[in-house]
Amino acid sequence: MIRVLVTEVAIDVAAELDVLERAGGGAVATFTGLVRDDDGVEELFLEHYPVATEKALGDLAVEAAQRWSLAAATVIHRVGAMKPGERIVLVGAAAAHRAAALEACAFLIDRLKTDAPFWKRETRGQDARWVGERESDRDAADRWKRS
Amino acid sequence: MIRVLVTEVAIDVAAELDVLERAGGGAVATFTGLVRDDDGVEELFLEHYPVATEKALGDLAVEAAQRWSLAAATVIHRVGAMKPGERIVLVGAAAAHRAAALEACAFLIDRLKTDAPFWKRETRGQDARWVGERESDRDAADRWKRS
Amino acid sequence: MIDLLYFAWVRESIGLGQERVAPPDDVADVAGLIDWLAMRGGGYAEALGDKARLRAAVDQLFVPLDTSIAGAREIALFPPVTGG
Amino acid sequence: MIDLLYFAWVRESIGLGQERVAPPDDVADVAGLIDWLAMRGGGYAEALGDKARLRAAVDQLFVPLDTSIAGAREIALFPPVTGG
Repeated sequence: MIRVLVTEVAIDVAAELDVLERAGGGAVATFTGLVRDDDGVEELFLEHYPVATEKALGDLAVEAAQRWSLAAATVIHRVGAMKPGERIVLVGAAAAHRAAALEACAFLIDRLKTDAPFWKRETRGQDARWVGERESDRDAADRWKRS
Repeated sequence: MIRVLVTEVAIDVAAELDVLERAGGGAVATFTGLVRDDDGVEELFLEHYPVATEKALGDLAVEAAQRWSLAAATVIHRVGAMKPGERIVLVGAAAAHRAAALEACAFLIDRLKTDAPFWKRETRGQDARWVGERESDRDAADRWKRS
Repeated sequence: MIDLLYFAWVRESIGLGQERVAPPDDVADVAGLIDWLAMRGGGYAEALGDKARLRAAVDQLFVPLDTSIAGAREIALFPPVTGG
Repeated sequence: MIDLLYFAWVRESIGLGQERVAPPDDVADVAGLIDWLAMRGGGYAEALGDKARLRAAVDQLFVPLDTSIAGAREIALFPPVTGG
């Protein structure tokens, strides 16, 4: 069961968890990324490349599902304007064993950071600034390459 | 924020996620273990060693919180009789960065399996059987030992 | 006097979850305590006959079976744990 | 004719998110297309002047900038992605 969604409304974690839990895997891992407020950000705007985004997320979910024999994989990404504390992204994996669920979950969020066409713009007061690429994100994604 | 609970009632994942998300970390990882029904189990009974259980879970949560500088760590374990599909365990970690949250989450569930005094009894029809130790669980817990 | 606690199939075989005992002075460690209890026969012998299958906690701390029981107030005997 | 899409600060600098262009025949790859667009000056030059800061997709597939644009229907130009 692959579930991919790019949404302008709040991510319903309880509903998404329910989907993962009903897949019958026994082990469910999730990762949720939230807008942080600790550096004065008042608004986070997420732009994306429609259709390409869904394709990128779908490819990631399918790759994870095959590589870790998942019962279910979920990738949900919010777009548009968000406030601190709101959920930006939710990835989840259901599997027969915990290591598979946890690893697949790490894979999904690491690779999403480098492979999916989203861009963040932070607003602090009158200052709106596009977030720059992070070297550490490329390194994190690279560790999932198969030799 | 450390939250440890041994409970005879269903684990409320949405409420627990809310606690983790409000801790202000920005990155929240969770692992949920469910009663599986794929091998004919009709009931799972979880016995535990009261007080010692809470102490073991609390020690684990504190160790994880210190090792990964967590904003929050949660360990909830169900005890008593459960049906397939019900949640046995929920562990969660909130951190500033995703790697810390995901690793702490893996640490919590791996070490819980070997360090906390719980015992599972599976019932299939008239047959009730205590679950045996798994070698792979010891190996998974050992990988968190610091050299 | 020591409070003994039994869990899982150890509890079921022995037929009780808790009892208070006063082992003789020559019972020095957890393994000795297990041997002394197993000599009672019946469910005790069944539950405690094979120490490789047993784990223990002294005053709620997991310990190896060669741990001294001097001064212990509560000792728990049980199979390997299987939570999570 | 190729549909061009711009995202994030590339879109903001250029001042539009989408346009249709017919590059001359000597524009062979994505890098050449970027240079050709930057020659328009103004927001184009500002957004597209430094190719090290740019990434591209041809027909919705992420590609290196030396990728041929022959037969391409849709080309997107944007900064490195920062989702998740």
